[in-house]
Amino acid sequence: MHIASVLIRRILNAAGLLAAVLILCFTLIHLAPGDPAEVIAGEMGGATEEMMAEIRALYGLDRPFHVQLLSYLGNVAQGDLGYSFYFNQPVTDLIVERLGATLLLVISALLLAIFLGTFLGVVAARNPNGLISHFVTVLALFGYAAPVFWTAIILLILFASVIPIFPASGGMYDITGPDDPISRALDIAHHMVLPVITLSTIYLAFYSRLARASMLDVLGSDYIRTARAKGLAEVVVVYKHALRNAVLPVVTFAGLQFAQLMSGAVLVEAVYSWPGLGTLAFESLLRRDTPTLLGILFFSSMVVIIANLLTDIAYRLIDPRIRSGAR
Amino acid sequence: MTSFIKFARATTAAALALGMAWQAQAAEPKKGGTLTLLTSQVPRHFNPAVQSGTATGRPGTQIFATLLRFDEGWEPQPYLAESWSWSDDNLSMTVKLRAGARFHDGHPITSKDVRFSIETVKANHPFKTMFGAVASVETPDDLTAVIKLSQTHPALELAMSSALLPIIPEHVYSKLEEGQTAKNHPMNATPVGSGPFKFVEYKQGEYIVLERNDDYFLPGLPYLDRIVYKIVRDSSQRVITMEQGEADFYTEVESINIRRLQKAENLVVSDHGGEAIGPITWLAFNTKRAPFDNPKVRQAIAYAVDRNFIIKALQRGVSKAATGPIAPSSPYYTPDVETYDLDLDKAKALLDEAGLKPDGDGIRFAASIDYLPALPEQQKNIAEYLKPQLKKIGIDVTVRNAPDFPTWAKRVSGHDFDMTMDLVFNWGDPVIGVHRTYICDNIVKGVIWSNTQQYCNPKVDETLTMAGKEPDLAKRKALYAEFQKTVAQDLPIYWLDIVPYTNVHSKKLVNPPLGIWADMHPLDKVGFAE
Amino acid sequence: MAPPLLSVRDLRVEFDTRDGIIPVIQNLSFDLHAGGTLGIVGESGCGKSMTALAVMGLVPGPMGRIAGGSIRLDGEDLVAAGEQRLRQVRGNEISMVFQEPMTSLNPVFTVGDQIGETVRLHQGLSRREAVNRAIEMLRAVGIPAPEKRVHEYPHQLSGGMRQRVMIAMALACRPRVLIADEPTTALDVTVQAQIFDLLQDLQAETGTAIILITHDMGAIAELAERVIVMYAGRKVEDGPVGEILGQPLHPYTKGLIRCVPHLEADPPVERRELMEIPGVVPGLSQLGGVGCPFSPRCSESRPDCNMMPVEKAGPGDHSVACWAVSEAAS
Amino acid sequence: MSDAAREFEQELRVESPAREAWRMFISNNSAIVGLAIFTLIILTTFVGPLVYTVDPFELVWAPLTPPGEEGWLLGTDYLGRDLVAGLLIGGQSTLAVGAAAAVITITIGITVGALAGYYRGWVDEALMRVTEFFQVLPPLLLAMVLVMLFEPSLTTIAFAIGIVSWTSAARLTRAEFMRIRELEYVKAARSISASNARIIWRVILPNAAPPLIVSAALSVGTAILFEAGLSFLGLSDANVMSWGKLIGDNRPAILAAWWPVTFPGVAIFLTVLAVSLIGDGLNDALNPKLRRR
Repeated sequence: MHIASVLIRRILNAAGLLAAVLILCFTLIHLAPGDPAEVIAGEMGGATEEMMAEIRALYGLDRPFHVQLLSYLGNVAQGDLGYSFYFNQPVTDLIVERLGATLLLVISALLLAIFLGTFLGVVAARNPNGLISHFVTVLALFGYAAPVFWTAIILLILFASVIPIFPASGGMYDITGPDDPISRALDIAHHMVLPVITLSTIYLAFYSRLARASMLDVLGSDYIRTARAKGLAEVVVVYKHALRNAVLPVVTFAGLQFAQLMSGAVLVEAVYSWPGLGTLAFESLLRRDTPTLLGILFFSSMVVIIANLLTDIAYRLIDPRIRSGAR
Repeated sequence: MTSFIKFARATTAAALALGMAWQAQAAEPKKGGTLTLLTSQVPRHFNPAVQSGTATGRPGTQIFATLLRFDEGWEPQPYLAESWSWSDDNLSMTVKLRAGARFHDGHPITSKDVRFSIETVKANHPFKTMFGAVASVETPDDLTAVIKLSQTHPALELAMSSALLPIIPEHVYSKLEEGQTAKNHPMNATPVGSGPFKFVEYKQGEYIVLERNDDYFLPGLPYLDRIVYKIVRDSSQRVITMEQGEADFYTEVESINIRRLQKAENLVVSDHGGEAIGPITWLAFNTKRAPFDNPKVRQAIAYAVDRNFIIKALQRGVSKAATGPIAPSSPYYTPDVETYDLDLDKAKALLDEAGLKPDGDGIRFAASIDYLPALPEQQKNIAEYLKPQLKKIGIDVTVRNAPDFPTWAKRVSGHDFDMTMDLVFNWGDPVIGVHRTYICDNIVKGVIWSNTQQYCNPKVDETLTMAGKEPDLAKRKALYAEFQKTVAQDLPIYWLDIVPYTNVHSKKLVNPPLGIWADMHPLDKVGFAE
Repeated sequence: MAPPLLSVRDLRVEFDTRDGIIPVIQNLSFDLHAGGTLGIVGESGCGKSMTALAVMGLVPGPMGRIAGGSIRLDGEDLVAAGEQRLRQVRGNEISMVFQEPMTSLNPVFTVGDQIGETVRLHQGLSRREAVNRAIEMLRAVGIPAPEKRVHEYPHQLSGGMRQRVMIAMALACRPRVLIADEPTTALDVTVQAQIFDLLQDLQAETGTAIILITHDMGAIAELAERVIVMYAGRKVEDGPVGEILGQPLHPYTKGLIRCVPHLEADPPVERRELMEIPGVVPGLSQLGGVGCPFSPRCSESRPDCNMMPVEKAGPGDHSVACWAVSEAAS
Repeated sequence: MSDAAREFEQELRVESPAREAWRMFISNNSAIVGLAIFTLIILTTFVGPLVYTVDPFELVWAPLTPPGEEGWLLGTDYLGRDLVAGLLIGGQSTLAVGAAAAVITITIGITVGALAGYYRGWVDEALMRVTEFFQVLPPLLLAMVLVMLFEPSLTTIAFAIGIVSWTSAARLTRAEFMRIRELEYVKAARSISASNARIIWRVILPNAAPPLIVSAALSVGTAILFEAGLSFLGLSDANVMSWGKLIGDNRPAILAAWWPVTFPGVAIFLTVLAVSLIGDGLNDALNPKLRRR
């Protein structure tokens, strides 16, 4: 198939998916009890009926459902995700900043999980009955079975209170600290350690196991025997010839699991006050801030779609068979 | 000075003494430093003129100056107003503004801004009773404002303090574009006021940064260079943040964490401050729904609830009993009402009288209880406690979970509930925070924190109307006492307790905000020790 | 005669399995002379591929190991050599072409990379030189448009092409010994012939000694000078190709030859149809017994066969391990 | 159906692979440990409350009584409720939610995957779009919206979890169906004109079962973790004890009392651990490729 037509197909597909996400979620949120006027009234300490009506009129909540939906979709099509009832800001502004924080967290956790997981998996595969192999098995089981928010709470209490080496107040950086770029970057790195480790635990477990199984498979293959027969050192055989083939399933899963990773981020962000989309989503859900919530669902779906696309590209880069359309 | 204030001072001697004790220790703080405050709340914006609540009120009181400020002894003090005086008929107040005071953008503050502010608050603030009595504001010159009342309004001075009447610049907030109202004015998010601190930055859900207003109208103040509000949602995390010295102050400490914070060497825990807010935790009944339409049933439930257990065990002795609609810290409080101390036999007898006999399983009737989905210690926990407790007198209680505020508000404001836990503020004067819950006029379906119990007693209405405008304090007190006795008898609500605004602050802090409005008060005198 | 280039003596390879230690190769000895071609024949599972791996020092550990004997390359014992020395030998002095061209090339690297890798490793060529060598080698193995093919991936090549690439890779360093393990099994018949021709041509050109491992007597007849026949991890017959094909002594060898109709110039009338050896090759767990492993399938089986036959010299340069033959020869 | 077809089917249903799988499973030490833990948990949570009859909602003693004091084995929670009773009764609902959600997950997953993989063409195309839709939405966010919408109860939570987690089961089923439908015996079944429904459910599904069984076992664990996550965010049923609810409710007290959060956490951990050990055991036992390793 021609590359342009593939691309167009994918973009159309993505647009369809995003539209479906918006329509379904808009409807769902609309069906939920309570509306933003009540929340705003509640936060203000009560309100008169006229004020409630005024708030509803202000945000167009008094119009029939289908009118609201169509006008919303129309705006989105023009790149306008609307205005947050609750936070009094354009939704796009609100989300873009948070999206950065979430992506920083999620991507760091994912990379850590992939690289460390693959490394552990490879080491374990080279010696299937060795200590590391058992460690990987145990790690995989524990990482999977411990609820992520639970790990988060324990790490926070342990490393911010008992042994206070990481910031207790969480967040992404300390606004009261120095604000030159280098100090700020170091500060962010310092704040990131616990959330990233927590979030990566589950996936670290998963990928190390996946990499181990995949590596065992690859190490038994004919081309590895060929590589050995060339007189290549074992390190080259494993890390050049085997690894690139063995990471293929890891890459596939990384793409598929991006949505789950964003889910995990909601819980991790909640514990570490990480200013990401997860926290914002939870807050806007509690406040029936429909535009913000929809914006988040829209952006996170888009992120997942892009992540899948990048996975495909990574896959193509690693595996020439896909690249040329064979197979 | 009105008789209200004199009375208030007399009846709050205890608070005054505490305030003085605290003032005696106070030393001159050093200049400079960044004050870090913790909060769990995410503000919508920073303009308290159109938004009630502490989330906006805390930073709002730093950004916007008010005409008056109250000290620790409920005593009004000059602030933007250099002086103020009442007419003899108590229907007019003349306010003299401080000369040379400017907004953060350099514009001088005039009496027109005062008029604009009062009008904006009157039109947009949910507390209609605050300025409902204001007929007009006259501006004879730039520094004089005369507030004309249609009826006497003793609560006016209190309503001119804290976050209730921010003086907002007319030249900024009167400009409205298409589709804008005062409520969604873009400058609410980047406010221009005249308070001790200027708005710098708000990272949504992360932090708020304010910086020193060098052009502040009170000479030599404020001491601090910067105030940072860090938003930390989790209570345990706030505790360790304080312990690690990453922050200097936070209020609304949960009772569960008090003991731990008291052990920290760098911190002081105090339950002073916020007396004016008067948050009462209560159990409200839907008085239009059987069997709660029968006062005997409501009384029976009150007798079955062990208020003592709630205070001693669930709140770990931190809270104080609330026996009626007015908080004990208020000058209008009377203890002389039926308090419904635990008496299960009496409770059962009352239910028998109401014709609700137990069935084979000992169940008389089933009912549900809702709770405000915030502050679990004061809401959810008590609702869950009531489930087994009311079973003892044969009521099978289902706790209805409300995952979020709108769900709960929809049920309660829609009158779709049997009983609900709630937390409602007195807001200083009963006119502002108490009347709304009990007057027949305020039974408004769809509006939360209206009279959602749908309780209507013409006698109560009459008493409250009179009390609201009674300038004579003794008479006013008598009227409110009568009101308290009546509603305690009718019992549309069973008042449980008041959890004080326990706060914790760093020992380095000088003049921490422990007044009647706690940190909803200008922090211009707060600073760090040398 | 010059001393042999490769000399294997009393080789024993063992594997650990759930049923205990299994000897997969026992008492195997053979010599390979420079420029010569040795054929190793036998059915699948007879140990011929393991022999190749043993010579390469690639017996899969940790379950498998060389438990005895010696493998001398120019007098140097590779069994005693360290891993580092073995790596210098592999792909450089001894190299190998595997059975499965479809899977023996790494799918994620270009063929040029994979050929060049060997020469860069052993001869320290630069990247560019390695590419040139790869092109040269691809041309040598008869791949058209090698400048283009060098940048292609294995999946873009046909099976025969891939096997040519494997051969190019194996010969890139001009090794002294090339082990070709069933190099044509997975290929079409026409391609098989081309590959054999190629091997012969290259051998003539480079003087590389070849060990050709196969179950195909036809290929042996065409290429090899000497043949050893293996069964169940043991050598059962050994001799010059003409003698083995012309006068097979061991019943197993006879059976193998009978399977290939055209090798018998004048087949008896009753053997016109394709013959096969009854029964199956013994499984791993049956190895290491005391009797002749072939006896259950042997048409000439006799009571002696419950003891292991010893290798006996037959006529000329021919040896065989069979009780029946020994008796006939004596 | 013809005799030939019946005979053919019977031939497919050979007993020995199942028996061999079982033999493999019970010879796998960690799977046996998993099975033992799981059995123990089931027994305690379902038989325990018959013996230990304290009401989990009853306030039995002072709030946050430490374990072992005043005769309360695991102590009391923030209201003074007995944690032993809470864990026992709470375990029932947690396990029920886990099992129910897993059943929903697998049912939707298998149905969608089977139809897509068997019919292909536009059916496949349409169903895969639906699957993609559920795959791009972060599951926890969607589940949160669903639970809020229908109010938190065990049923809504189980449904919400099921609805957001079926996609991987669907993809797995689809892949298996696509592979198996091309195999000879399916072609044979089709040639003797067995109905589509019969081929899907009686011929292909039993042969696609092994990976699906493993996936079902693992999804019980995932669902339990999911329930805990929702409870942690405050989305739980106030009238039904569950392990997640215990953690979520007691979390504000964690600095004052470790036990009301730790014990249910350990319970969840052990259950999920047991389930995943069983899942791994099943995987090794049912996957013939791994069997050789």
